[in-house]
Amino acid sequence: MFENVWLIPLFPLIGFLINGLFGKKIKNEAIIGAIGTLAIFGSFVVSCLILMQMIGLPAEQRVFEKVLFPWIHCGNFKADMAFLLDPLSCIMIMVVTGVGTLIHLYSVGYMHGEEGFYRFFAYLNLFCMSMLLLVLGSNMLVMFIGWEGVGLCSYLLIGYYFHKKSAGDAAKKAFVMNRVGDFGFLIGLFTLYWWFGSNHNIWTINFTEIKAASHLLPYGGVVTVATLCFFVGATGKSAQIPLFTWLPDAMEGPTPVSALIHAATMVTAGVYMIGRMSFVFVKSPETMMVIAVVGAATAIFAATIGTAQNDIKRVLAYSTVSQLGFMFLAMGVGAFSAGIFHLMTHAFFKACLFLGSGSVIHSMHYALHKIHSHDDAQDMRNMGGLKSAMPITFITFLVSTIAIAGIPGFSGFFSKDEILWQAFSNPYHGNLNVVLWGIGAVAACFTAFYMFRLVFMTFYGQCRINSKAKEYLHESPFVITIPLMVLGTLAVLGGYLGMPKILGMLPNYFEHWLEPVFEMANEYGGKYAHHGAHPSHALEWGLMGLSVVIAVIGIGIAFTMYVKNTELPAKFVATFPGLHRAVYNKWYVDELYDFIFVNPCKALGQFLWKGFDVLVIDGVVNGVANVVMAFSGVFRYLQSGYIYNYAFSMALGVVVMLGYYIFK
Amino acid sequence: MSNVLSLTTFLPLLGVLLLLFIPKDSKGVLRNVTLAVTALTFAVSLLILNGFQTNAEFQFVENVPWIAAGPFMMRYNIGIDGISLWLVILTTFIMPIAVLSTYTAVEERVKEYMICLLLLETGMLGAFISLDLFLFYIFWEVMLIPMYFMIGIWGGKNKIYAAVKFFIYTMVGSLLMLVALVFLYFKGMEAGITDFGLLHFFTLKLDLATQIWLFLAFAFAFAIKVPMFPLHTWLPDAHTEAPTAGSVILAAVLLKMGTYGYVRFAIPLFPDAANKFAPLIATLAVIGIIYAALVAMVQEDVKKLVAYSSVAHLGFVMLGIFAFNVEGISGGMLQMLNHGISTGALFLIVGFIYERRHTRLITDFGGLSKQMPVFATIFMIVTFSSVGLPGTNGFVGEFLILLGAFESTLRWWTIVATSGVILSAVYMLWVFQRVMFGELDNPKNQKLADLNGREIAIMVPLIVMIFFMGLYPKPIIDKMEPAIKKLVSQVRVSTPVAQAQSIQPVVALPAEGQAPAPEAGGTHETSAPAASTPQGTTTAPAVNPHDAK
Amino acid sequence: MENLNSYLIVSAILFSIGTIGVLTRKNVIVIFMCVEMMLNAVNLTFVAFSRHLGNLDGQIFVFFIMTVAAAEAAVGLALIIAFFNNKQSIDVDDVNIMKW
Amino acid sequence: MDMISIPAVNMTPIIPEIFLSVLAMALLLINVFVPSEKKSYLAYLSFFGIIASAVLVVNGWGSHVESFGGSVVLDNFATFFKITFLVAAGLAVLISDQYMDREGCNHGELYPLILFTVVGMMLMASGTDLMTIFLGLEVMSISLYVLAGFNRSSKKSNEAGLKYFLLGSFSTGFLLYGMALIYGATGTTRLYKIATIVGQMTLPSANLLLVAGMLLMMTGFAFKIAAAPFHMWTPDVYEGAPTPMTAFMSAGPKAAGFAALLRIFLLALPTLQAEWSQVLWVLAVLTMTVGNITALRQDNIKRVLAYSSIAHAGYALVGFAAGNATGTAGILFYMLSYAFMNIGAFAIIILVSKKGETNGNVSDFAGLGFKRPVLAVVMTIFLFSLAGMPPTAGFIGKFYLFSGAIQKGYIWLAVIGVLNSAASVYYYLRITVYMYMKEATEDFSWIQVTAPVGLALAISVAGSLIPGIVPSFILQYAQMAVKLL
Repeated sequence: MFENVWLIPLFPLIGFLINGLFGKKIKNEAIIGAIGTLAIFGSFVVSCLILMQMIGLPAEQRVFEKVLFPWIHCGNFKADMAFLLDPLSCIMIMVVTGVGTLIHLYSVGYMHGEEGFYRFFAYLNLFCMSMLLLVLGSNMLVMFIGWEGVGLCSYLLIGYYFHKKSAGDAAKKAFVMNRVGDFGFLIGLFTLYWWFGSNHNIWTINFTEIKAASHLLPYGGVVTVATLCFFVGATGKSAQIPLFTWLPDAMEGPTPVSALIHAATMVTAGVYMIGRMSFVFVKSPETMMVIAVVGAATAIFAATIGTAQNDIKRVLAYSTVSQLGFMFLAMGVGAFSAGIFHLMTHAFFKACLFLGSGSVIHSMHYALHKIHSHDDAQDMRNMGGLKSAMPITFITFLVSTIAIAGIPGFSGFFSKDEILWQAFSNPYHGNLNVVLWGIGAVAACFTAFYMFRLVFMTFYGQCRINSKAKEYLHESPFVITIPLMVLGTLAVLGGYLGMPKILGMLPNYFEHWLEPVFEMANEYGGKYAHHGAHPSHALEWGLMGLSVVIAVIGIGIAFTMYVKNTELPAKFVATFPGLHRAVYNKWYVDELYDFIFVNPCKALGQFLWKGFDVLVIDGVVNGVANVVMAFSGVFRYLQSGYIYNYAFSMALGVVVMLGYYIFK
Repeated sequence: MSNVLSLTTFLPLLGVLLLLFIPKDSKGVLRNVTLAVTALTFAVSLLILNGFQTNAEFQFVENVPWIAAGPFMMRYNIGIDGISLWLVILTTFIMPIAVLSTYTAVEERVKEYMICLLLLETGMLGAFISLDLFLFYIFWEVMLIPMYFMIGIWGGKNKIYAAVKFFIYTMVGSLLMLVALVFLYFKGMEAGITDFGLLHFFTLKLDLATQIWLFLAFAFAFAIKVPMFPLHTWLPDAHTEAPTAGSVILAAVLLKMGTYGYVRFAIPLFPDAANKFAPLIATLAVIGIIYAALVAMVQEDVKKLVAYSSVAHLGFVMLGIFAFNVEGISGGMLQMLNHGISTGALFLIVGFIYERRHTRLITDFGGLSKQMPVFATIFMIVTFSSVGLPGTNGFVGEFLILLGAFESTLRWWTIVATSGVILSAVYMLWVFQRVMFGELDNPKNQKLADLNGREIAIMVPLIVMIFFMGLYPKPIIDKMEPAIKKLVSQVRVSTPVAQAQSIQPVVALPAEGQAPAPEAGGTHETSAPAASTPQGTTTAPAVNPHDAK
Repeated sequence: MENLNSYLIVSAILFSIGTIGVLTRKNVIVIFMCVEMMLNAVNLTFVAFSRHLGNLDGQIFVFFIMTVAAAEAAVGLALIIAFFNNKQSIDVDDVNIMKW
Repeated sequence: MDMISIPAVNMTPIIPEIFLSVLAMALLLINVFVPSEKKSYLAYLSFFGIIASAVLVVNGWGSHVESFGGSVVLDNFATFFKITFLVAAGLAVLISDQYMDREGCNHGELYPLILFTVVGMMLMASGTDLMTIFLGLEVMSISLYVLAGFNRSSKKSNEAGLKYFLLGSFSTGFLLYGMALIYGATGTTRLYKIATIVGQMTLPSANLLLVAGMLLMMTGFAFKIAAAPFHMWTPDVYEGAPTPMTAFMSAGPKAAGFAALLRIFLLALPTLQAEWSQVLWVLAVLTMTVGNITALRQDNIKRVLAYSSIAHAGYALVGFAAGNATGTAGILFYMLSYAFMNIGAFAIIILVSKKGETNGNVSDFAGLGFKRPVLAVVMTIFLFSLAGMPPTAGFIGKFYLFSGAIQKGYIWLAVIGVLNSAASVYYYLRITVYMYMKEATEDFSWIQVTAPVGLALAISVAGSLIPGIVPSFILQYAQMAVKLL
């Protein structure tokens, strides 16, 4: 089955081509939806088969490379269109195709009646293909195709409602920010390639080859430069500080898109990339530190913003940013498999949350549309009490919320707690570990708070929607609820794959599975880790308990503020207006970027064009011409028409000539 | 078959003769005949592609005496190698598309227009295949004339200014090059070179000071044509005013003359000087990339924006070329082709909407996606090709350029240039957004028709090439690689300094260095003198008697 | 040698007077006469040299010059008459339609 | 003193001159009997006479015959220039007829005068004695004075004739004074002897008489070729003279001036090359620059071409300053091709202008390109040739001129030359701009291309294009011509 790995991206590609080229003619939504969904489902099936086969193999044989065709061969440089199958990519393809299939299915219902139905499915398929290329690529360049390809699809899908200016802006912003990241990625790639080539005559960008040669890399130095550059790439794609602002805006896209791209798959690409190149990253303690710090900072920063947003999807978006921060924190402290694990569980519950919110919006939209109201269907202030109208949505949403909040027994708990524990216990960053853990814990508290705030505002309490619209609220059809249920189940059960050892109930399958991938990275990391006393089990238990307590506290606050004393939030706002405004306006980061980058760039462009290009450069060019023309005018009038003047010029010429020779 | 190169070059000229006999008013016939001629030229050029052997030699060489008087000996000496091969193909490929694009765009003076197009094609092809410096110069100048008329006659409001500026600007540079050319010839004469054959001059050893002056003259001429910052201001004007086909050809092929000039002439003729000036030129290239991107960002006229984007793209090409390694130069060459295709396509796209709305102001548009979905799709693909999205052609070229430049001594330049990648996304997507996205609120835009069959037919080959070159550039790279390796060895042979400075060549050479070194030497011994001496002796008596007396 | 020099100086002075006359006088006829004076200065030079060098070439030259001057005078006067016919003036300030 | 012995005179070197003189005089006589509406026959007659003498001239190619005691020589150099003169004269004759009819001139005397001019120019080219050259020059000049003022009823033509005459005789004064000084310094007027004597001088450049003579003589010829600062007459005379004569003057006498200059300086004063080369360097730069820059702002197309003709003299001077085979052969080639392209351009001007030489501004060419496409294309060819664009004769000519300078090491001169050439493109383009890029204000229905003019245009186009594409044969002849100097 390994040989047929190319089928995985091929199916969505076919789906894309059919829907993209002929979708407009097909018209029938059922057929279009079926093509799109079956395409990705086909990939899912192949992925499953591959997974089965891989499980059957001994750990050391679980690496397979399939060269499809040579792509760019030039000079020393070689990049093939090739796929790499190993436990890591295997997990990723499972997540992508699995969650992808569900979201495709969901979209059939959600996008029903939309104008560009075929377009949507085409893009979605294209996205899946790109994402699969990204995770399957056996060298950085194939990964980069996927890397930019998902960016492209993200652009297309965010801008799906292209007639809305905000959607266009958001799409562009997403792409450009991703490009900033790509800039880093490319420089990182160049640096690594150049270093290996010029120092060891290994001209490669192939992951396996780099891995084999990774022992040659020094600690720090050039590796720090390269990995920091790669990390810039990761921050772009995975919406970390400082390149995170595009993700909340990306919610302009249809909700399934948010679920698939901006929660489950694409945004995790950065995490995946670090995991893929863990053996390089880990060689630079500085980069690891930066990753951990940025991850933790993003986690808390985004979480704070999430507490004050009213748009249901925006809350989830900030939550995503925050959760991605957790993943980076994991990567930064060397807890690679924990990070990937969180990536997976997050994919489940966050996809479920997004789809749930989509279900809510769908219903709200329908209701508001019926009464011709222009109220915002996504604003939580218009919701409330929806649990009775939409029970399935509510339950799955609640389950996922519990998962993300980190309540024991649900997937989020296992993964997040693993990260926090590793942040505390991994000896990579000396005494910083406590700080990292602390920040993580606080962020977790915030997470619990804003997620339950979301649940309470949406599903509990009084229904704040226009009473006329209320009767139109309804549970979504099965195509929508089935994926919700599946994902909800996974949000509960997914965690048991990677249960921490200390709980002792199940072996940590997940970590074992990924062990061959991260073996080398852990070995390198071990070289410089600060070996202190090994933290005890007791401590681990204690911290685990603490994190549960923290989560509960968060939930408690949310309960107090949004269910029990609903006037509290308003009071809070009144007490700290400045703080609230800052948080509500996302700490003014967008404005800051506008001020620092966007506006100066535009102004500079204007200046260079009108001021420099036209005035200076063209001024010089035309100036030369004008000077010549001015001379022309002067010379012209020397030609007075009088014979004696002409004769004088001749005589003068003679005198000068003679004079020069006589007196020289 | 042996003179298929001449056939390709002069077929359009025959087409001109044919057109002369077609009455002015039968526009359809004129168009179709021109299309047929260009298509036939393309077909013939495919024969070249087919017969091309993948090696570093010049092939399809034709070498006959042409002018022999006084100290000079000019020959009709043509041939192609991997570098010029693709540019020839690009030219013949773009021409039918350009012709097809004029079917409705040009309604007046069709005959003259078609004649200009065909003359231009001959000029461009001639310049790409010339192996005689003098012959090259002739074609180089000849190209100006039809382009001048195309801009001047069929151009927009400010056409005269643009046309004259284009002509004189280019002329200044090329005339200085002519002086350098003649000077070089006399230097060569001292060393026993008897004609303008390019290959002889590769073996000529010049001292650094001479090289610098000559290089400057050549580089100046080519820099104007590229155009490199700060010599670029003629380009936006020319592009804005030129009719669509003119812009397409200007962008797709004419600008390549400049970069081709560097690759074929300026660098291998004066390797030491080229090495010396590499940092300067790279600096200008990088400034060009950033500068043009920033300026493009704030343009109000779509065509001008695309014109500035050309400046940025060609900045990349220059950076790649001056990396002096196989990756960089291959990338540069690829980017030349890519730019030809994508920017050509962009100009066609601008032409489509201009034909419909007679305006190119970005603010006059908005929301066209709704009305013109096919157009939107094509525009988007081309936009992303121009932005350099992986999977499209633009990426391969840009990537190799940056990679090559990064490996070379131009590392810091590369880093700055790479940020141009971001800016290109900014301005291209911004214009795309403003034109295609948003509400379709301008009533004039609400009745726009989507692309018709002919227009789609124009774009399809370009789109196919965009993906083909993006996904499978290997055949293209393979065919040009030997020639590029030879070029790299030419640049490096005489630069002990550069070799000492960077460790890279030392490491890089074991793989490639051994192979091309004897090969390169062999080329000179086998092809150049063997081809030219027989004629040299036959024509010598015609010249020598006067010298003797 | 002294002899020759004085002849040459005289002729140079004569030539200069002629030249300055051309530059300063306004009447076309007078200007033309000044030109004639220049030619005669040249004649003087030729004759002086001829005498000094002892060969006749210079003197032959002088004959040619005189002949040519006569022809020139004929054509010149005809042109002046034609001009006068049209303009009723022979002032060089009026010879000024075409300029710049 | 011996008896005056009449040396044996070999007439062969001057057979074409004799033929043309006789023809001219015969035409003068015939003219009396030809009614005024049939003067065209005189044109045809003189045209065939020119062809016949061209045959005679060509026959002399390759021979080297001295005659009249070494004051006239028949060599390739002379032959080449004579062909140039005959080309100019032939084309001038062809384009005169229609013009003179339109302007209502009695043009019977025109053709004999042209022929006399040619005789004078031929003498200049083959003269190897200062005296012969002077005679030739005066025969040419006196005829030209008349030709310039030929249209007696036109004030402009009067003024042109008068200006040309006064300034021309003024410059003759300098020329003669120079010749006198040279004679004084060397004791002879024979060029070969001058060369020998100067060659024997220990330090010729310190000989004030010689140097002053050389400079004054240069002045005289510089006037004829319209080199700055002796060029001032050119625009006015070119503008005022009847257009066909302007065309003729710009091509023939200029070439003759160069013929004489080359002959004298290369044959008689090669030892002073360092000196005259410097002067010519400066003159060339001045001439090119003044000509080109002033031309930029002219509106009258004849004046544009007049200034352009000054500039072209400058280009030729570049080749002359180089003084080597490449440059001088370049001059020969250039003068010949210049005759074709410039007279061709003037022919178009004649066609476009109306009676009384109105409609002669650059802007009056607006829209010609699409109203009369063939004429416009032809004009464009001439203009591009004048501008020095390949593949025209103008380009090859300039190439050789500038190459000469480069070969000599005058790189900067060549650079200034090409920059000038680039500037000149502006005013040539300006005419094409009007022809092709401006809307027509008139329909040009008055333009009638008669057979002679058509023939002249055809010859001119061929002469501007063919040497541009296959220049070898002419260049080789030019090389041979200068080799024998």
